[in-house]
Amino acid sequence: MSAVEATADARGGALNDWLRERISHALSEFTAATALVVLFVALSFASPYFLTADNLFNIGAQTAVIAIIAAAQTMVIITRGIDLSVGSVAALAGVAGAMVVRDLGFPLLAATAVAIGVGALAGLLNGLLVTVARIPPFIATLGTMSVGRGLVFIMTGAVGVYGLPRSFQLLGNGEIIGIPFAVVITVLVAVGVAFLLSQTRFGQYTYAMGSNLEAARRSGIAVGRNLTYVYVLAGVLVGLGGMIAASRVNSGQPNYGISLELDVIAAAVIGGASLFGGQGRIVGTIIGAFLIALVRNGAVLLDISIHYQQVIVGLIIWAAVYFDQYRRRRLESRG
Amino acid sequence: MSAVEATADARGGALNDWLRERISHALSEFTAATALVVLFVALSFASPYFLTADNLFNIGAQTAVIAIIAAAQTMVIITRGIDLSVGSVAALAGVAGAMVVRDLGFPLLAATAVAIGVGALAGLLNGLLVTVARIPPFIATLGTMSVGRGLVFIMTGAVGVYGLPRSFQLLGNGEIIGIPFAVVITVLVAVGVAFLLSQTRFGQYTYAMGSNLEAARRSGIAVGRNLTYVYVLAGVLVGLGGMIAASRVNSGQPNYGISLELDVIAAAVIGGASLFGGQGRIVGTIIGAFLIALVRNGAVLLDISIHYQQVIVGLIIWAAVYFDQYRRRRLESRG
Amino acid sequence: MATAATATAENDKPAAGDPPVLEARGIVKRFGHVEALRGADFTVGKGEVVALIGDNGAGKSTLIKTLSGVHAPDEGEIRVGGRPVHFATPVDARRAGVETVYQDLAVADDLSVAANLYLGREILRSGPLGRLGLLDKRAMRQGAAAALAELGVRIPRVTTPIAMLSGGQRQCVAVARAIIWATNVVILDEPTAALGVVQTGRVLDVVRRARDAGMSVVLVSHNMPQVLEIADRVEVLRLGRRAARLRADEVTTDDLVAAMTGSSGAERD
Amino acid sequence: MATAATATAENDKPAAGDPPVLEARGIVKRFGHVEALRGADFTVGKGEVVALIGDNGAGKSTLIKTLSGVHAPDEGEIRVGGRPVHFATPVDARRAGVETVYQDLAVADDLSVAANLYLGREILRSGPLGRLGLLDKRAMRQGAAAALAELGVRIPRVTTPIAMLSGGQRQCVAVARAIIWATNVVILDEPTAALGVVQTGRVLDVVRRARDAGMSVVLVSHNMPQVLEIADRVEVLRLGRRAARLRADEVTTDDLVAAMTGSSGAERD
Amino acid sequence: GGVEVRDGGDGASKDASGPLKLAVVPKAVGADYWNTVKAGAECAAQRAGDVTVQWDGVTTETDVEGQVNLIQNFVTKKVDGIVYAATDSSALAPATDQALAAKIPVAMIDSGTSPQPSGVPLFATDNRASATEAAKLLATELGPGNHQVALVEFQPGSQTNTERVDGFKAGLAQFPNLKLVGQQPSRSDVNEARRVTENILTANPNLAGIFAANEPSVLGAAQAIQAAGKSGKVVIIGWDAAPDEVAGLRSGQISALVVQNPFKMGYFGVDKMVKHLRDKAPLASADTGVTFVTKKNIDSAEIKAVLEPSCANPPVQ
Ligand SMILES: Nc1ncnc2c1ncn2[C@@H]1O[C@H](COP(=O)(O)OP(=O)(O)OP(=O)(O)O)[C@@H](O)[C@H]1O
Ligand SMILES: Nc1ncnc2c1ncn2[C@@H]1O[C@H](COP(=O)(O)OP(=O)(O)OP(=O)(O)O)[C@@H](O)[C@H]1O
Ligand SMILES: [Mg+2]
Ligand SMILES: [Mg+2]
Repeated sequence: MSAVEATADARGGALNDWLRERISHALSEFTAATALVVLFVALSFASPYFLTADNLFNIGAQTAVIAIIAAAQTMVIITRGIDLSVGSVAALAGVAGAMVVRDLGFPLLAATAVAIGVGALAGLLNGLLVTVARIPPFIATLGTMSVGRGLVFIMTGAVGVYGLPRSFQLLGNGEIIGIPFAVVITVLVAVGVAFLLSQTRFGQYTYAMGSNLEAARRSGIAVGRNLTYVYVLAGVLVGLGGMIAASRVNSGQPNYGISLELDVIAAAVIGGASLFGGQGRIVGTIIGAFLIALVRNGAVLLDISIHYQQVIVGLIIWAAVYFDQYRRRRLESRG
Repeated sequence: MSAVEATADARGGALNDWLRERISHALSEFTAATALVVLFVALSFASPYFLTADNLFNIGAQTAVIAIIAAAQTMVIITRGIDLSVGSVAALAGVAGAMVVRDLGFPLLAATAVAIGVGALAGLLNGLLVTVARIPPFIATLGTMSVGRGLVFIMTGAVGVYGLPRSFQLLGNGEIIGIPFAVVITVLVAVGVAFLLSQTRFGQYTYAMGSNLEAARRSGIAVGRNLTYVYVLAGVLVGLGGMIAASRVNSGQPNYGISLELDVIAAAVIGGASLFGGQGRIVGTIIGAFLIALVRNGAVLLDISIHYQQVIVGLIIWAAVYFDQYRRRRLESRG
Repeated sequence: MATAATATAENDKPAAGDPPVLEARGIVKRFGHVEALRGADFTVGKGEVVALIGDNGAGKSTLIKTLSGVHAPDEGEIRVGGRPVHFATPVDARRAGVETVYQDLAVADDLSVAANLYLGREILRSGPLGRLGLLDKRAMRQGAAAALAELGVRIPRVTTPIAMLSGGQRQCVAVARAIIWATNVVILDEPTAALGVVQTGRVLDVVRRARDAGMSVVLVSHNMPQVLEIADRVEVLRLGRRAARLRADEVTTDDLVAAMTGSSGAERD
Repeated sequence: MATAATATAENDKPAAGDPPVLEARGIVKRFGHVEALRGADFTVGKGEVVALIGDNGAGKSTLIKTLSGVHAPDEGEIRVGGRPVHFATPVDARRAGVETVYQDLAVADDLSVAANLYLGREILRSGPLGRLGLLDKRAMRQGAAAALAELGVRIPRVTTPIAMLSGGQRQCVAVARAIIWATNVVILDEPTAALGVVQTGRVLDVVRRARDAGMSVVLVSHNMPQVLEIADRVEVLRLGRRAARLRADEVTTDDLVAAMTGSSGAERD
Repeated sequence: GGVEVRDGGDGASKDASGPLKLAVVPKAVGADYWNTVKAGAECAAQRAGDVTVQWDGVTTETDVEGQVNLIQNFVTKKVDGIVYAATDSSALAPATDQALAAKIPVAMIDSGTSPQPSGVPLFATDNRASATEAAKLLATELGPGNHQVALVEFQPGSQTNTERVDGFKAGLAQFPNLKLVGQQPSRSDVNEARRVTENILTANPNLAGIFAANEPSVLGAAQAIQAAGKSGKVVIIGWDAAPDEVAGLRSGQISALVVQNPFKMGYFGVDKMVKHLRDKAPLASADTGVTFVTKKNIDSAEIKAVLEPSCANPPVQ
């Protein structure tokens, strides 16, 4: 009897299942998205400057780097890891990209490749530290954060990399049919990573490793290799983000990204990722990143000083996660 | 038969057990302690100034605040939590302590009580956010970090609190029979917290909650209340630490403690605490704090630039945790 | 078949005049879209061993968690000694003398065997030190060793962290914990599932002794011979509702299976 | 008593001429101070159902984890089809056709039932998309539903995360996973401990069918009647060593208990 | 193709007769120095009448991108004019361009951009030259003979820091009898400044002089020296003029302070901007000058005006 039910469920219910899955996923981004919409509407009324093409353009460009790096962070968090080195590595990548342009005359594309390469190397280092040396991710990436920042300073002699051609700004300040180039890249990255996580075997493994590493190992997943891939891929995105950031300010900044890790982790968690692994989606993370950016933008438009901004950002982070937790409890009321 | 064995084990083996437990605990701090000793000896040879009373005195006083706050962090980490707000709260407490002295003429003891009270309130807030609002600790304390820093700036108008009487320096710069007062306080705090964690019911609950919160709850432990106590107690220590820091520089500094959380978490993890809860001891944490302090001290004595210092600190963090993990695997070779 | 549950509604009172020690009435519990309990009833009388049986996913563990304060029911009420109670937390249930071994063994992996046995009920030092919350670790070690010896458990040392134990050893610790502390009702959710033959025998002995001492026992088990051997009565849960109440000495294994799978609407008692 | 293990050392070879499908010789495995296996031997022939029994903490699960590549033994060797092998990871064991259900149910709580069944062996889309690693989720859902139906498991939906299942449902998923994939040997560590009567029956059916299809089965169980019903041979582990090898049709439950507890040095085969 | 570097939209021309709203952005909020800039800006706004100043900044001087965003947001908000101090000369140049493209005039204070557009004035002191001067002051104070000196910088990688460090080292190069034996950053944290100074003192017991490059660095260094019982024995040349620094100068702990005129920067920035908006006066750069304050000249009237600036007696002539 139960057998019949189960089968019927699978056949007739395939579409049904699919729908339910979609809805439940949509719901899980519900709170953060609601918060985003509410804030958006509120700001539109509160400030005449908010709902202008220029401002939305700026918000998009300002959030691009954070969103890309937050996507990278989300992948790592899903595996039950954490990457504290994102700020240092982004600075390292941006500085490296700027230096090869200034000193070696690389074209922009090649410089971007160098930046991405630097990010990938740092990611590989993180991955090997976690999988081969078996150092917990928090410590492995804390070390990379420190070492990376030191290297940036050594490379640059603690002076920004200036004297770049105007073309260097393309990535960060360019636009395509009126849309900031950085936003286009962000959308591509977000869609790509979301697809990877939800539709491919690699994504499945990522969730599995974060949910129960031992089970993943016993299921024959090469956890060392796959975990390393996750860190490398995260590094690639961080490198790209660092390059865009450098392009935005038309220079390689050795101090870029200090405490960036907190912002991107906050974006991921606001978007529903769990620091205990196995949970998290890119849509949520992107919403989280924009939520934080909107608060910052709105605060300036409404003439709120930086001090009060910090208080407000804290309150919003609390509120977003509180309502999300509350909704989940209502929905699942798990033991 | 097995029954007899078990009983015999308990009776005759009580002392044996005790010894084994001691030894295994001692071993668990082994790596960090070894690293500390090695570094100590190396520095003694490398710099003629290292092994002087003055320098050791300085290291002690410099590390006091970090060690106290790291002890607080360790308690929180054992419960599977994390406290990112320590830096902001320490600044808030120090500034509050300085302001009541300057503006209201409080005596030092009363000012210290105010600072501790501020810390306790912040801890209470963290605790309630985690237990009542059920916001994950990372996010709850990230919010407190942001709000706390904003409040400090609002309170002070972003200017340090100066013009304090000389007596304000007692906590940070005073000494008792040649030993810095701050070191004495640190030792008292460390012994007290270690005792609390290892010998009392509250300590037992702390480990139990971090190990399996649901099991603790079903065992009749009032987890909400106990978890809140842990955060409050941590806040008390952070407040005390912030007051000592303010006293050391004879002023309330709104910028104090930015990224302090990373240092103290590193100290706890180097000392054997697990970010996944249930594990960690104060002795280890104190050793971890001194390890980091020694590196920094040695780097200045040897005139190593800040850039290389960052690289070295990163390498040492990796090495300490790597060897610790390696030793544990050898010892337990758990599945 | 599905009407069996409603049919029982009328003769819900136990035969004896005493009110039941622990009783659940019309419990509904939902998890999201899943309705784990759909109006479940359950009764235990004083000094009675009641087996709660049912298919996988029938809702046995959920019912038990409701009875012991872990889950709050969405509908229905729980009565202790005839009076309606509200268990907001497991502590409330424990205060009422209800002690539970959960199927998912709520133990703290990082704590030692002894610490787990005494979790939430630590022995404190006597005198003022005890009032400060100081633990008497030695007393707990000895008490733990004695309790485990009674169940015939072989455990390396009572100071071993639970994480290092075998599956059966872990379960022994959980059972020992419930049995030490129970005063009124002890609920055992598949307590012998991972136990060896000897340990299983000991647990059944302990259950008998508990009954003889006037306690009531609720036993969840999938082992039908065991159920028939130890239980006075059997209550059958199917699809989140009580499907039957049976006297253990009047039924066979086949009757029980029939009641669980719903292939017979028969109802005795 | 303790010498029983050494006594068996001589007649370690199986009766038939074929080399055993899977064999462990003199396995030693230590965890810190605890010696879980102290020179354990174990043999499974082709098409044989071998029950591995022993007291709690005897080392059964540890032996099984060694056989399936989870633990590396400190001493001793493992042979497959007579040839010594070295299983560095569970993947190596799976490649040799050894599929295992672990007592601690290695499942990923956040993944759905279907995803868990196919974990590590996902079905990919056909064509170039598949080579990019694109999952065929629909095929996996249908396959999972069919596999569970065969075991008679009632599970809300195959897209439910494992975290929401009952204890027995979780175990069903783990068993189903091993049975789908086994080609050579399937090792089941207490597979029916949490299962209901019907599901237990189905698992035993599946074990019989596997044997009939020429596979070998290793079954760990504390349920002696079940062991005698299903197994061809029984190997008894005591204190980390093999204490006896018995033919199932020649012994009684009491013999098995005696061998496990060491109250009889008797050794048959 | 369709990709091009954005220069900002075309802003509407301003109606300059009505009330004015100016954004004034420091490098970072949170130091006495920037609060004095703020006081100067507000003083000018008050004197001009019908001018509001929106004061906002990032929290650390190294948050370059944050400042770029902030300036962009002000451009979006269409303030009438922007007065700001660039955290990074090159990185902020595009932001200034965006503002100009939106027809919002810009005045720089304290630190300009490179390139500095022709219509954008800079009201600042020359950090490099002043730091060179500080080295000379240190040499004079120490007198002839060989001496060991140390440098407490604040934030490696920040532009002002680089200029002061470079200027100081350039000054030292003229005095072969001074040897730089330690250089450590305070990260603009007094506790950190104290810690590194203590360690420098331990490693160099014969240290004779310290140059500390900003307010927290000076305070921490002075405290370390006092705690080591070397007050007066180690010469400190500091920068900025927070109350505790001035007190240290009076008590002899600190030998000299390089004091800029932040009040004047803020005042000029707003004042000239308002005149530009209302009277179409052209914007031209001006050096706001530095003062070297020692125990001797500290009580003179002109120094007083710089140290305790107030709108009643602004140090702007
Ligand atoms: N990871 C581990 N770390 C330390 N000790 C372990 C570990 N795993 C098992 N042990 C010890 O090894 C011994 C054998 O454990 P094992 O799990 O193999 O027993 P078992 O025969 O499967 O028992 P059960 O029937 O209870 O499942 C036990 O004493 C246990 O405490
Ligand atoms: N926390 C939960 N969240 C969602 N669903 C749950 C949860 N706990 C149980 N369920 C669902 O409720 C139903 C009953 O589960 P329960 O654990 O009570 O069954 P059971 O009778 O104890 O089964 P078993 O014999 O397998 O232990 C199952 O379908 C299960 O999927
Ligand atoms: Mg159950
Ligand atoms: Mg086992």
